[in-house]
Amino acid sequence: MKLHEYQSKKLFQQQGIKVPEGGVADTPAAARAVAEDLFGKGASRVAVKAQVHAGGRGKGGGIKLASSPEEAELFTEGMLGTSLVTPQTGPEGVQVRSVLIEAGADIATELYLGVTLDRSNQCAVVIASSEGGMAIEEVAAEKPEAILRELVDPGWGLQGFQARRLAYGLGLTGVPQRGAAKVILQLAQLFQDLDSSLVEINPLIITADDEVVALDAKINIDDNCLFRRPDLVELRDLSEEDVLEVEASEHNLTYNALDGTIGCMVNGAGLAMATMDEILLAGGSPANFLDVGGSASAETVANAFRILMKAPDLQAVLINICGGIVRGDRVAKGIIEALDQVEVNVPVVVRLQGTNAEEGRRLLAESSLEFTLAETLNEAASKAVEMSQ
Amino acid sequence: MKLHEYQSKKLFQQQGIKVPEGGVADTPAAARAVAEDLFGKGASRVAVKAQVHAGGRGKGGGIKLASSPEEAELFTEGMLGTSLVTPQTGPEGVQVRSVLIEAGADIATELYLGVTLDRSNQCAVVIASSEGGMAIEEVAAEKPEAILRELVDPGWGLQGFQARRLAYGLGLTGVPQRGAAKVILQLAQLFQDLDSSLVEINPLIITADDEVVALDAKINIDDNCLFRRPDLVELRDLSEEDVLEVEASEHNLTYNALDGTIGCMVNGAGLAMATMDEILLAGGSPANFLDVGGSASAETVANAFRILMKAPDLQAVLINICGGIVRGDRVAKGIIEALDQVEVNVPVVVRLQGTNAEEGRRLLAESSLEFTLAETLNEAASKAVEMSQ
Amino acid sequence: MSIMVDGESRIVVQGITGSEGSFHTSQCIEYGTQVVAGVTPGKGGMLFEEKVPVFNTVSEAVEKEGADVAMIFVPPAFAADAVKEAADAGVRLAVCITEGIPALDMVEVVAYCKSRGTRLLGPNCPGVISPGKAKVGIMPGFVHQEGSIGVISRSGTLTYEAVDQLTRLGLGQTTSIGIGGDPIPGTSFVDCLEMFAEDPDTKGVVLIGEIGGTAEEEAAAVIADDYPLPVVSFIAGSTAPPGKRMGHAGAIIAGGKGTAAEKMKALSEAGVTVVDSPSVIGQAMTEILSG
Amino acid sequence: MSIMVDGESRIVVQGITGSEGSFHTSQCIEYGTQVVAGVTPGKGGMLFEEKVPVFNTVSEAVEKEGADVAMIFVPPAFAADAVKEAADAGVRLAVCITEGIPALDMVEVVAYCKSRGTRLLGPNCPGVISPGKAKVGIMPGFVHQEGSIGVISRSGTLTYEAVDQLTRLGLGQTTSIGIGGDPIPGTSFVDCLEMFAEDPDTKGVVLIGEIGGTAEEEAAAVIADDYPLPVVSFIAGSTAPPGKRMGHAGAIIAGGKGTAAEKMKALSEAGVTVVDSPSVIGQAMTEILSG
Repeated sequence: MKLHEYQSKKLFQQQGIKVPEGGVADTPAAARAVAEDLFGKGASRVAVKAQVHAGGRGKGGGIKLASSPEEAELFTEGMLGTSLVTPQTGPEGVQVRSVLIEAGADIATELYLGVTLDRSNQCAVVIASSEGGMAIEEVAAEKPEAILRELVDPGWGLQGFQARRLAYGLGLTGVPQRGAAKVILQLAQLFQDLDSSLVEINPLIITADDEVVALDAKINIDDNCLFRRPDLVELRDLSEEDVLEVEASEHNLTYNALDGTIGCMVNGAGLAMATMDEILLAGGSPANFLDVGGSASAETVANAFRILMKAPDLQAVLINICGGIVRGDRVAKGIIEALDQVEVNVPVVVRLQGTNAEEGRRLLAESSLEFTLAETLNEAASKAVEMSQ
Repeated sequence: MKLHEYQSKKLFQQQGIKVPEGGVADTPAAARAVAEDLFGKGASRVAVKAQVHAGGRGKGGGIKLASSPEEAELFTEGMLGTSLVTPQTGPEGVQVRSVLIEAGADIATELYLGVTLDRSNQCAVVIASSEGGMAIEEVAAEKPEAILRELVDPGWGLQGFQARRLAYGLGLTGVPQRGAAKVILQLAQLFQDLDSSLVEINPLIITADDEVVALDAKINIDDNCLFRRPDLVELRDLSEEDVLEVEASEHNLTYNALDGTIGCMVNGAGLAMATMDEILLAGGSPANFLDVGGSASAETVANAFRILMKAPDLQAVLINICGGIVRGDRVAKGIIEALDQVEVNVPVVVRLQGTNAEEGRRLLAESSLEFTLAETLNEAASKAVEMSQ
Repeated sequence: MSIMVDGESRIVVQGITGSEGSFHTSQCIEYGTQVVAGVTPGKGGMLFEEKVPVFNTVSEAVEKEGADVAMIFVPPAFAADAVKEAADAGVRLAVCITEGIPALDMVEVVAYCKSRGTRLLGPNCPGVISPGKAKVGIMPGFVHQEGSIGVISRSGTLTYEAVDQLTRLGLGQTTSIGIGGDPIPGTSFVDCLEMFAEDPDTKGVVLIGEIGGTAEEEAAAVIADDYPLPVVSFIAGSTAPPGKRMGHAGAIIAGGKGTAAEKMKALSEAGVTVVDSPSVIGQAMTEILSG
Repeated sequence: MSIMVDGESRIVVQGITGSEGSFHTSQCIEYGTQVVAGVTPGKGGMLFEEKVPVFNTVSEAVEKEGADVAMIFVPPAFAADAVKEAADAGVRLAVCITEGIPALDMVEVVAYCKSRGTRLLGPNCPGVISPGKAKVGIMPGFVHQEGSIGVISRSGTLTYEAVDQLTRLGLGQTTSIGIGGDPIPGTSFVDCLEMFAEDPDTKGVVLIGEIGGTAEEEAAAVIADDYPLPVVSFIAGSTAPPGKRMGHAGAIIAGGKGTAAEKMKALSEAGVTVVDSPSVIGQAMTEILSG
């Protein structure tokens, strides 16, 4: 789950990390009011920043500097309601629904600071770089020696000396060094406290008067922790997410939209990916990734079917279930129930293997509905591709 | 540093541990008012509990059960201002300055629960026993199998399964088991959060309606953490402590009053104890333990001298300084300065060894003051004993 | 021979009275696995299926029934504690089936298990089966057959797929292991490769990877360094778009890293036979072993 | 020979620019100790006494000067972090002189050092000296003399007292170690006894204990188990009342446990020559070695 910049900055502030003064606005007039307040307090210019979940906003025109409240209003008007295309969105872009208006900062130094999971070392890692403002992947590719890393020991957490070591490593001394070391500890704590998968400040700036300020803010939350974090669930902006993905997640299904023609319903993420791969090999194109999960009941499968049918350009459906923790009979019942309720105007290919598969196949065969049954994955993919053409 | 029961219970409550309803009072009228309120809320009797730092109050008459507000007032009157003698105080007892009035509880089961440092295993340990109400040392001596222990891993803290294991081990099931496991985790957290050296609930009771309640509460704070805990320093009740010990600690000196005649001023705790032991072997008796510490300046030593001179029954002073981190010249200056300001009417034996000792001895010899110098510890003790008789 | 579990393994099932726990425990028992105890706090004293004693704590199960392997079906909110309980009680292997455990919980759990000397398999995994000896997990036992192939996979159902093929081609398995689809697994490909290398009965290894992370690249490094057994590999997710989590918490192409193409390249260069369809895994292994 | 430190040891001093740190660093250098670096965050780049380079971090001191032993004079509020920094930077021995570190900080620090394979000596200790080779601590060097006695003590000044006696009687020391007066010391009597047992030059051990805890009883158990060297011991605090902390955070008789009498009994029963006055420690050792 991703948070907006303005949400992330509020969490930063609660942790004691300094951010520019500002406010969020969802109308040009509101943006102007925030800007007037900031200019009144002495700002010489303000930043107008589109609040969308995609990164790389600057390159897409989603960040603009305004020299007056009027200009801030104008920029806001130009952003709100439009589709913002950035290197991280598709060509269709994402809709801008609100902007953050912030006092401009007097930047002396731009740094990068992030905390994420280090999968190889199986712990959190703090990443810092003197190359602030650039995407960290680019820095990693072009100037790897500019990237500093400190592993966070799972038992002990990030230590003071590690924060100091990073701050000195960034070439800082004196007041900025101490300020940066403090922010590093605060950010690592925030990462832990929020059950994050990523917290990032890019750029973290040192101002002309030695203050350390988070000019940008990015927080991703581990979806697996949301069951214990109702406070974070409230920050979820569903309008930023694909409607079908949201609907799927409400039914504990994992769905990702793709642009092909063959709808897939598979149990298990690995098998789902392999099924997509197999469709491609057979000359077709998958319309989606859909994992009915490890403990799918008849109801879950029915819900999965409903979501699947809503995909555009659908020409065939391939159901591939290999029973383990999922039982074939449940799946079969779900399919039959769903086809009772959902109108299906494309051919359905079903492959059922594993636990209780025989019982499931029997149920499908005994039903009055029409399926194409397949034995192997290969055969199932070929049949679906054939039927989709 | 020790906390009073009522202070500890407030901290318990903040952690979510249930304690009996009640209030603290320092006059009989106030006690009656608290009792009236409790009876008004349905209590059938109230406990009047003397608030002193010594344990074993019950045996000394420091805990009484009153059946009416009038009786609570009467009991309070009988306690306030008197000296309470318990198995843990000297024969002179401790003065009662306030009482805690609490609603009586309906006890089904009495347990013991404590968290302290396990020096051998170098971590915190949770101790639980089904023998509530008894001193845990007695249980350890008489019925060691009734004592359950769970070590707290320094990196991970007390785990949920450990709390469950203890609660089941106490013979609990159902609602009381879950309640006790929760209190165990809360108490371990409190121990950690408060930088405690001991937190203890004795007895922890299960009420007739399955509630888990801390009937008593004891918290000791690690003195070494007070520099970072101004909130806890505020809870310190200096009236419970020896005035000279308090004065000494204000000067960063460690002082313990004893009942002998020879005042000791030594640097280093081990040497101070050994000096006391040596005085005993030489036929004398030490008036105190006084460690001037590891970084004593001239000022510190002068302060030490002032405190030393206030002890009753003082017949001689033995100064034993073996220089390491303490420098002999500083000590000598401190002695000379102090003797300029403090009236000394007993003989002073000085032994100075180690770092800058020669310089120190020279300073003492060149001063106009009168000292008996000694070469060895043995000689110093003998001379002091001789002069004190 | 086999690795991780065999006929001597004594299993304690944590969460034995839950819906999934009880179903799969029955299946394991039916397969012939020695399930010696169950644990559900508060249900100590009952008997599962009138024969398996249930305890309140894992310690009791270890002390009284000599359990040395834990199989964990506890829900995500309590799973981290359950795994640590198993490790603290001294089981040598903890198999955590549970899906959806927060990643930071797993960071702690993995380190905790290491500190206690317990091997953790999973979480979010199908478990481990040594065909004909013991099944500690949720895989369908009947597709497996005793033999000489070691199988390691980040996937569940895709593994059953591969095993089914192997069995149909007459290639039985020494042990088949699902290491799980989470970003912080207790046991890695590398761990399993090393165990198979020391198992005299294992003649070849099937490694089924997927997008995300660098576990396959780390496996490739070990294989490149004179690995004694032939390895056939399939990597799922060639069609997966970047930045999207493909079901498994660990299956995500992040910052341009973790693509199927990279992984296949690393494995190929290490001498692995990389196939582009899961349908031909068995066939590829047959060719290698007969060639 | 000696244990813990010798002429090859390369010392980094943390807190080298503070008042105590600079005084005692000078004393150590004067004694002949190889002090190769200092660390004070923010003072990196300066030179201590115009010759010892000061760094901002211990890592730098280890990388650039090959430091393998840290001596720590950092105030209590920052000491735990300083010890962990030393351990993380890879020194093999960290000697923490600082007094007044919270006990729960030390619980964490001791476990941290173990996890990093670093031996911690102290805190609240005088350090360690191998006479004629290296002094890493605050003890007065001149009372020591090279020889064949190992000294271990929870005290500082009382140790100098004992060493002074030994030296005057012609009994030099291989190494003298103050393990410190805190309840959670990094190095125990038992650790030191084991190191001395493996040092071919150590012919006898002086063990100076005090009230509180069970470190002396644990030492007695090791000695009773065929310890190869004669041990003379004095326990301070026979006159200490129960329940009072006698200066050292660890010197307290709690719940009737930790008395001098108990400790002396345990040591005597283990075959240790226990003396009742510190004044006769040297004499007792002389008699044993000559008898």
